[in-house]
Order: sequence, then structure tokens, then C-alpha cells
Amino acid sequence: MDQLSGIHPAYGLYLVLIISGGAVAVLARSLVRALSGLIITLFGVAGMYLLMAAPFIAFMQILIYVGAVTVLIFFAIMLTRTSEGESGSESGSVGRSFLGIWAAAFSTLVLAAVVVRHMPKAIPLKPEASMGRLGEFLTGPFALSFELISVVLFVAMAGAVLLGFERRKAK
Amino acid sequence: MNYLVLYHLAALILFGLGLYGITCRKSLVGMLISVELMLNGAGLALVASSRLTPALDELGQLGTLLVMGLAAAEATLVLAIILIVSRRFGTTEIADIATLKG
Amino acid sequence: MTTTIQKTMKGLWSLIVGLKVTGKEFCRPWITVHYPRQEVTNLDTFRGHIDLVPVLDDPEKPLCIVCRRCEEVCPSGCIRIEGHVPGEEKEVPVRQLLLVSNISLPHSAAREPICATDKTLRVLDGFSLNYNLCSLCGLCVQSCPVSSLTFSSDVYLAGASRKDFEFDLLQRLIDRAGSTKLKKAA
Amino acid sequence: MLDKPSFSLDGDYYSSRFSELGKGEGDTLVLNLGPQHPSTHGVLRVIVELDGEYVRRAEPVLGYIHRMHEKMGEVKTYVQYLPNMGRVDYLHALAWNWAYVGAVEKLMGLEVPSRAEYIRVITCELNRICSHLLWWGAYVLDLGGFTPILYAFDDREILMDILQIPTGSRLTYCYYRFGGVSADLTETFLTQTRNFIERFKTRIPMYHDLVTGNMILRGRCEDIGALPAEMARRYGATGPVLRGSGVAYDVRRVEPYSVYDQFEFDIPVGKNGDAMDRYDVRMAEMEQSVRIIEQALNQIPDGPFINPDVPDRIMPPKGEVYFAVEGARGKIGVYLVSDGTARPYRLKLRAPGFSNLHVFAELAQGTILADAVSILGSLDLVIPEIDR
Amino acid sequence: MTQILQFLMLPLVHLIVALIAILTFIALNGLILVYVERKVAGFIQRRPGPFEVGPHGLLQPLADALKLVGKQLVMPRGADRILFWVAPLLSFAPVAICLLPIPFGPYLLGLNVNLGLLLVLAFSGLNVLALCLAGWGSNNKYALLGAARAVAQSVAYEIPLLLSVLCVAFTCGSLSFVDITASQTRGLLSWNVFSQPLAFLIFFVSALAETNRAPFDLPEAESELTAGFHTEYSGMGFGLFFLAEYSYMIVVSAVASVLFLGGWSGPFFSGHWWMLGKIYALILIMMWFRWTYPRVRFDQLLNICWKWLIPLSLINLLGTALIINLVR
Repeated sequence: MDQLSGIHPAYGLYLVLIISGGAVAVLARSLVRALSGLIITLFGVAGMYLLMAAPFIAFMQILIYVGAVTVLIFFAIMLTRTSEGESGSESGSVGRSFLGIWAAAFSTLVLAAVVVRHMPKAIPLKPEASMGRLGEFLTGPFALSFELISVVLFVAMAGAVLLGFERRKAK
Repeated sequence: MNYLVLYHLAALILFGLGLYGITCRKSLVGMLISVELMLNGAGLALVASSRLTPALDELGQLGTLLVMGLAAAEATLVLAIILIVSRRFGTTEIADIATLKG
Repeated sequence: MTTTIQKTMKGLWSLIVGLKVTGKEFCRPWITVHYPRQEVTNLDTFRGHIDLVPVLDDPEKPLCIVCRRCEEVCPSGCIRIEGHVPGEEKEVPVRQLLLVSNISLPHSAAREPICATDKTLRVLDGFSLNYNLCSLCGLCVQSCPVSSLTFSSDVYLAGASRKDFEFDLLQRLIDRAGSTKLKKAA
Repeated sequence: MLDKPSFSLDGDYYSSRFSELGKGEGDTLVLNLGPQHPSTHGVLRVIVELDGEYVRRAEPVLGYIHRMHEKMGEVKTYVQYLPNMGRVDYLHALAWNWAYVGAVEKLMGLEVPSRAEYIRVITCELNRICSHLLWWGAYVLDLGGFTPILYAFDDREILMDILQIPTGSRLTYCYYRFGGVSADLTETFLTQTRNFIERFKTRIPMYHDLVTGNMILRGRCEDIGALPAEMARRYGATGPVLRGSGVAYDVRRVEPYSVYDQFEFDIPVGKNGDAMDRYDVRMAEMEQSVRIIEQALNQIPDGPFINPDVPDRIMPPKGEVYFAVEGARGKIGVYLVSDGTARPYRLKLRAPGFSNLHVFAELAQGTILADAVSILGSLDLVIPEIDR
Repeated sequence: MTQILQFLMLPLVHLIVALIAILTFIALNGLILVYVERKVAGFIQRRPGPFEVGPHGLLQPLADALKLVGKQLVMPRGADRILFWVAPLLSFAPVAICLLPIPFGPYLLGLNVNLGLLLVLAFSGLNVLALCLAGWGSNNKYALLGAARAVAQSVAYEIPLLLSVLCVAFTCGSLSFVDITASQTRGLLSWNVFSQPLAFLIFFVSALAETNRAPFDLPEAESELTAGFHTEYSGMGFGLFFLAEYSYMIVVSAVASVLFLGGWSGPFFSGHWWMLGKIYALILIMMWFRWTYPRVRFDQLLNICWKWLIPLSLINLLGTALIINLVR
């Protein structure tokens, strides 16, 4: 998979994963199924990262997204038990889903046109970036953003804990 | 059409699906899932751009990494908010929570 | 702070002590009885269903005097006795029989074996035991004035239907007598 | 495939009543522990309302193994009722034997030979150790420790072998008779009991090493289900549950029956009445039982094992009587009304587990589900005894 | 012959062969570990354990497996058909990938990835997802509670696990299992246990929690939740969860032996024997724990993690980083 020098047949597979998973994620009635759709998509994207010889990002995708974020979302579903209550997109507002399709399709198509028209020339795949270099960047030029993201994470966690505690006290 | 475009189109599809989900999903959790889809699209585009153009390689990868970190933080916070909302309103459907009462 | 650490260390040590105990037991031989290959040895005190005791000199003749005490005392009514007084061919009801037998009845005590020549007033015609109902209290054995009942020690008794546990004790007695005779002959 | 379920999924009377009572409480989960559940040790059913992992309410539902023992007492003669007593509480059957036999003896004024009294003490205490051992193993099993119960059964098996010698059975004993016991103790019984006591004295430290001292177990028991003495009294809890709360109430000491006043033994009590205290009380009680047995073995006199003057037909005089003994689970009481016939007019059994169980609903409130299981286990319930 | 060898050297073929080998290894080990677990339990409890099928009960796991395969698959009413059946597969599938980058010998290696450690950590995290789906899909309250516990537990314990693994990555300067093993081949004292004893302990405890082994087997705590997330599974559905549990034990032990115990390095015997020996030794210790300890309570479990393991592992990590910087 790391000798990519063109379009790999696996690309098709991953694309199918992405599209089908994404469709399930936005269309499924049950939220847990939507979540499984999301998981499939995440795997597809991870596969694409692998195709682009960026295994670090691919594994991080699985570790963070699949291993942590989806689990969190699952927890949210479980705690609020919204699976049956969720009536999905089709019930009631046809107008709204029409609007949604319109908005999504419009912006996507415009962007697609831009992408196709003004895409810079692609170069053959560069050799895999070493972990060491990534690390140097993260502590060098990216240090500030790295710190920022950790602060954001910390604040988010503290905030979540605080919110959770407020709930217990309220009772 | 070169393969950079292909990756970008895949990213765009994710973005479009996410956008559609955000507008049409009725529950907060559904919207969160859609947001994750869009974030993934962004990440995919970033990595593709950095890997397949002369741009700095690490830039895209680290950018995506930061996006992932953000997504995790966001998910944590949204989870807490969803919990609060569901406790207070008994539902997580946005239509029911739209009233601007405290 | 130090107390917390001390407590934790103590707790962790307790975990190691637990491991030591199970580790020691791991190395010791097993203590369970390995059933089809081994059997338990204390079966002599086991009390199974009841059986009739024969008189001393005739293994086919039950000691029973048909007083029907066991039938009466049985909490679950699993004993059914048929008997008659020689001469009068008709069945005698329970209570009457009891009154006729003017033997004083302390609770079970070892007593002298009775011989066939003794005054056997009544003849036992049938002694059926429905072991399905029996609660193994042993009251019948203890209430028997002449110790004509005993516990069998058949631990491995098993059957596929309720019919298998409806015993004709008189028949069993005769069968046993036959088998001992055969043994003797052999 | 059925489109419509052929049975109601809404639950039965108890669960619907339970959820009605707690209506409007918000986002909770009503969970049905039992009647078939690994931690209820029988057919007890506990409905709990969970808020996350926290128990908001708990309610035991009884009656799944109700066998009308009290009613059966009214239709059977005094003697015929004897085997029932072993079935009420099969773990400490001899104490129930004793309670019933003692009540009838008290009513009739029957004298029990002194040897029989000692035999009763020895066998009853052995049976108490049996019961506590089983509780110990099962409780640790409730807390997730799989091994101790098999060690406990190792000892318990020896005990049952010993008790099999005079009684002939291994669990549902029917050994005591009006005015004595049904069979004398043999020499093998005495030597085996002595051997067992020697062995048991080395086993108890091992139990303490393996379980009592264990950090995880202490974490699961300490400060869990603290039962104040006042509350224990309020519910009428007895036995180790009451003694764990610091009340030294033991029928053997408070209203001594039989020859218990001739032995030296301590009444172990706890402090704050949490699960660990109940645990400690039971462990100490086993040691005290051993002490009693040792003394009884040394003092046991010769003589008849049953009063020879017991009448052929048991027909107590008119009157009523209450007799209580100390069982492994608490105070076992038999209340007997006689109208002078061969059958009791009314028989009432006081089962200690019944009172002890009802402490649970209040104790479990606000605890974590795992703690509720721990509390339920620490009460040492035998469901057939509760339902009777 | 050379052609065959050349064919085998093709990366894709190599990968497929490795996958098949790993699956066989897992299946075989599932059988062996079931037998070993039952025997260990038996010996600790002073009983013989399985004895009747085959000599000393050796064929018992095979018989059990046959029984599981032959059993009817039952799905409860109201369960989510797809999620219910996907869950056991999802629980089992990642194991094969997790074992790919682990070197079982100097040359016995499925896939040499630079980021092998990351790969294992990423895919072993999928198990919790499977438990979630199983718990949710079963339409059973016990299963749901079990799933909720699984999530909280594995999210919490992933942190000390990662942190303790990072310590080793720091000292060895690589995320590749091959490099990490290579750095420990200079005798017994070069093993990472001796330079990182705390990290090893934290890793081991967290691994117990991640694999849902006693005393941390809360998602399936039988005395509270009957069987937790797999309450409703019968036949091979249950069988797969069961197999997955044992496979994760293998993965965790294999990772632990590579990271801390020198992997395949050892004298006299060839590498893979050492590796296997180390894996089995760790698994035996896990079994020993299971048959000795009671189960911890849920809040205690999280307290152990947040109050002890995470601070300790953070301190350990900082200390390691400091020392490495100083040495440089």
C-alpha cells in the first residue's frame, strides 16, 4: 500500500466505505446505526490516509476517532436514550430535508467545481514523513498550536466534569 | 483528472453529507455525528493537499492531528451539554429545545 | 498522606498474601472425589429408602406385625400396607389393629430379634412404598415397635420415571432372600 | 414471527406498581433482579430503580417459593410435622428442628435427658458452622471471588459427613425428636468432630489471609450498608445482622435454653453495622461455635439420648407456647397453639431472614448497584425460610 | 523452490499468509487457554478440572467449541438485528490485526511497521466499541449497563496504558516492536522491566482492565449484571466474544513481553519459544489473579485509575523524559 504511484484499486473500496457509511450516518433512523455508519466512514478515511502513505495519521484516526470520539458519542446516546425518540429526517418536514439537500448539494457542487477547475498539479507521493520530523514540528513551529489544543482539551474536559457535577448537585 | 482531485472529491462528499445531516437531523447527537463527518472531510482534504502537492508534508498531517484533538474536545463538551439538555428538557430534539426559556 | 500510603502498601501486601494462599493450594493435590474412578467411603451411614427386615430364621418372612404405625406416622403418606389376621380373612382397619397390638411403644430402640415362631398375630400381604413422596425423615423406622424396618443404603438409585420409585418392599425382601440363598448355594 | 407479542411486555403487578410509585422521577432504569438472578441465591426478586449505577429505590418481592409450612402444621400431627422443619431453612436445619421440638417439649413439660441436650448443642453448632461457611463462600462469590466458596465447601463437606453419621442426611436434617434425638452419637462421630475442630482452627487463619484481609474485599464491605442499631431494632433484625450493629443480642445468652448457660463463649459484636461488621461477626461466630463444641465434647455425660417416657401419641394439653432458639441467621421462633388434639391448632414460625431482608430496601437506597448486591449478600438470606 | 520463496516474499502474499497463520494461532490458543484456565481454576480450587473428554480432559475445549458451534443462535425480541450480529465479529476481527506487527521471533513477524505500537493500540481500542454495540443491540437492560461500564472503564484505562507505553517508547526511541525488542537483547538486565518497573506495573494493571479480566471484569460482572454485555448471546455469538477475550489476553501479554520483557530475546532456545513462554507466563499470572481476587466496585475501579494510575504514570513519564534529556 505504500508504493502508491497512481490510483490504487483500494481507493475505490475506501470511497465506497466513505459514501455508504456517510449515507447511513446521516440517513439512519436509529442513532446507533448512524453511529455505526460514522465508524465505517472513519475507517474509510483512515484507509485513504494509508493510501497516501500517512500511517501515523491513519492510526491516530482510528485511535482518537474510532476509539474515543465515537465511544463518547455512543455514551451520549446511551445516557439520553434517544434511539427510539429519534424519528430521523423523513418524518414531518419534507421542506426541511429539501432545504438540506439543496444547501448541501449547492455548496458541495460549487466547491467541487472550484476543486476540479483550480486544482494544483499533483506531484507523485512523497516519501513517508518520519515520526521524528513530525515531533520536531510539533515542538518547534507548531508548539503554540500544540499548547493551545492541549489547553482547549483540558478546558473541555474540566468543563464537562463541571457540567456533570452541577447535574448531580441539582438533585 | 489527477488523484489529488479524487481525494478532494471524497472529502467534499463527506462535507456535503455532513452539511445535509446538520440541517436535517433533529437530535443533537445526530448533528454531532454530522459534524464529525465534516471534520473528517476537512482532515482528508488537508492530508491530501500536503501529501500530494509540494506543500510542507508535516503541515497537513499535524493540522489534521490538531483537528482530531479538537474533535475529541468538542465531543467531550457536547456530550456534557447533551446530558444537561436531556436532563433539563427530557429530550435532545432541537425542535423541542428551541424555546428560549432559561 | 503517610497513612494513605501506609494503608495502600498494606492493601497491596494483602493482595500478595492472597496470591500466596491460592498459589500454595495450587500446588497441593486435589481433594474432590473423582467419581467414576473413586467413590466416597462413608456410605454406611447413608439412609436411603426403607426396606423390610426379615425374621431371624427365615429371610423370606418379614418381621412386620402389621400394626400400621409407620403408615400412620408417615408425613407424606407414602407407605401402604395390606395385611390380615389369620383366620379372619377380611382386612382389618388401621385403628383397630393399632388397638389390638398392645405392645408398649417407646421410640426406636434396639430390641431383641423376633423369631417366626413368636406370636405373629397378623400376616403381611403387601407393603408398598412410594419413594417419590418420601421426605426421608426416618419416622417410620423409629416408630416401628418391632424394628421391622431398616434403611437401605443404595446411594446410586436412579430412574427415568416415577414408576421406578414405587417399590413393593415385600417383593424386594423375597428377592433379596433369593439372592442370598443363591450366594449361599454358590 | 409474531407481530404482536403474545404476552404483556409491561411487566406484572409488582413491577407496574413499583414504577407507578416512582413516577415522574426522571431518567431512571427499572431493573428486575430475580427471581432468577445469580446474586439473589434462590428465588428472591428485587426490583431496583437505577439512576446510572446508583440505586434509587429497591423493593424485594417475596412469595416465589412459598410452601405453606405454617398451614401444613395445622393439618399434620405433631410428629408428622418434624421433617418440615428441615426444609424451612435448609442451611441451619437443626436450629429449626430444635425450635419446633423445644416448643412442643415446653408445651408438654417434657424433660430432655442431659446427654440429648449436649448432643443437640454439638450438632446444632456444627450445623451453624456449616451455614456460615456456605454464607462466607457465597458472599465472596457475590463479590466476584470464585475460589473461596470451594475452600469453604471443602470444610463443609467434612461437616456434612460428620453430621450424616447420627442424622443420616446431609442437608435437610430431621434429627431431633420430642424428648431427645433420634440416634445416639457414635465414637466415630466424636473423633471425627475432634479432628475437624483441629483442622478448622488452621483453616480459619487461611480464610482470613485469603479473604478478610484482602484489600479489594475490604473495599467492597467497609462502610457499605451501615445499619444503625436503632434501625436494626426497628426492623426486628436479629442474629449477625443485629449483632453487627453492636447489639449483643443472642438468644443463647439472653434467654438461655437447653444447656447453653454451661458454656463459656463470647457474643461477637460489630461497631457500625456495615457489611464488614456482619462479615466479622459471622467469622468470629464460627470460632465461638468451635469453642462451644469443644466444651460440649468434654462435658458430654452418659445416659439415654431420648426420654423413654415420651408418650406414644403426642397430644399436648390445651395452651400456647413460644420457644426461640438462635439460628445462624438470627432468632428462630416457634409459636404454637394447641387445642388438645393430635394436631396443632395454629403454628407460627418466626423466620429471622424475613425481618433481616426488609432492612435491604432502606439500606440499598442511594448505593451503587454492586453495593446493593454486597448488602444483600451480607444479610445472609435463605429464601425458602423467608417465604416459608 | 526459489520461485515459491519469491512468491512468499511478495508483501501482499506475506500479509495474507501472516493473517492466516495468526488466525490459526488465535483459534488454537483459544482452545488451549480455555483448557488452561479451567485447569488452573481447578487446581487452585483443589479439584481436577476437566477430566472426562480425552486424556486428562484435553479434548474438552474442542467439545465445548463444537457445542457452541452447534447451538442455535437466538436473538431477543426487539434487538437490533444488524448490530447484534456485527458486534461479536467486530470484537474478534481487530485481534488479528493487533497481532500482525508483533515479532514472535527474529524473523517471525507478520508486518514490519514503524508504528507497530500505535497500530496495536489503535485497533485494540475497537473492542470497547464491539461491547457497546452488543450491549445496545441486545435490547436488554443488563447488557446496556454492562456496555456503559465497558465504555467508562476502557476510556479511563486507555490513558495510563498509553502513558506507560510512551515511557518505553521514550527510552527506546521508537514505536516499532522490532526496534524495541532489539534494544533489549543485551542480556536480562537490558529488559525494560528493570528500567521501567512502574510502567510495567501500570501497564499490566491497565491491561487487565482493558481486557475485562478479573478483578476488573465489571462489564460482565455476573453477580450484578448476570453476564453483562453478552447476556443475550448464545452459540457462536458468545463463542466469538469468548475467543476475543482470550485473544486480547494474548495480544496484551505479547505486547507486554515485547515492551518490557525483552520479546523473543533469551538464551538457549530459539526466539519464538521465549516469546511464547513469556506470553503464557503473563497469561498464567492473569488467571492466577482471576481465581484469587474478588471483583472491585465500579467507582473503585475508576478511582484506582484516576487517583493512582494516571498520576503515577504521568510522574513516571515526566521522570523518564527528564532522565533521557539529562543523559543526552
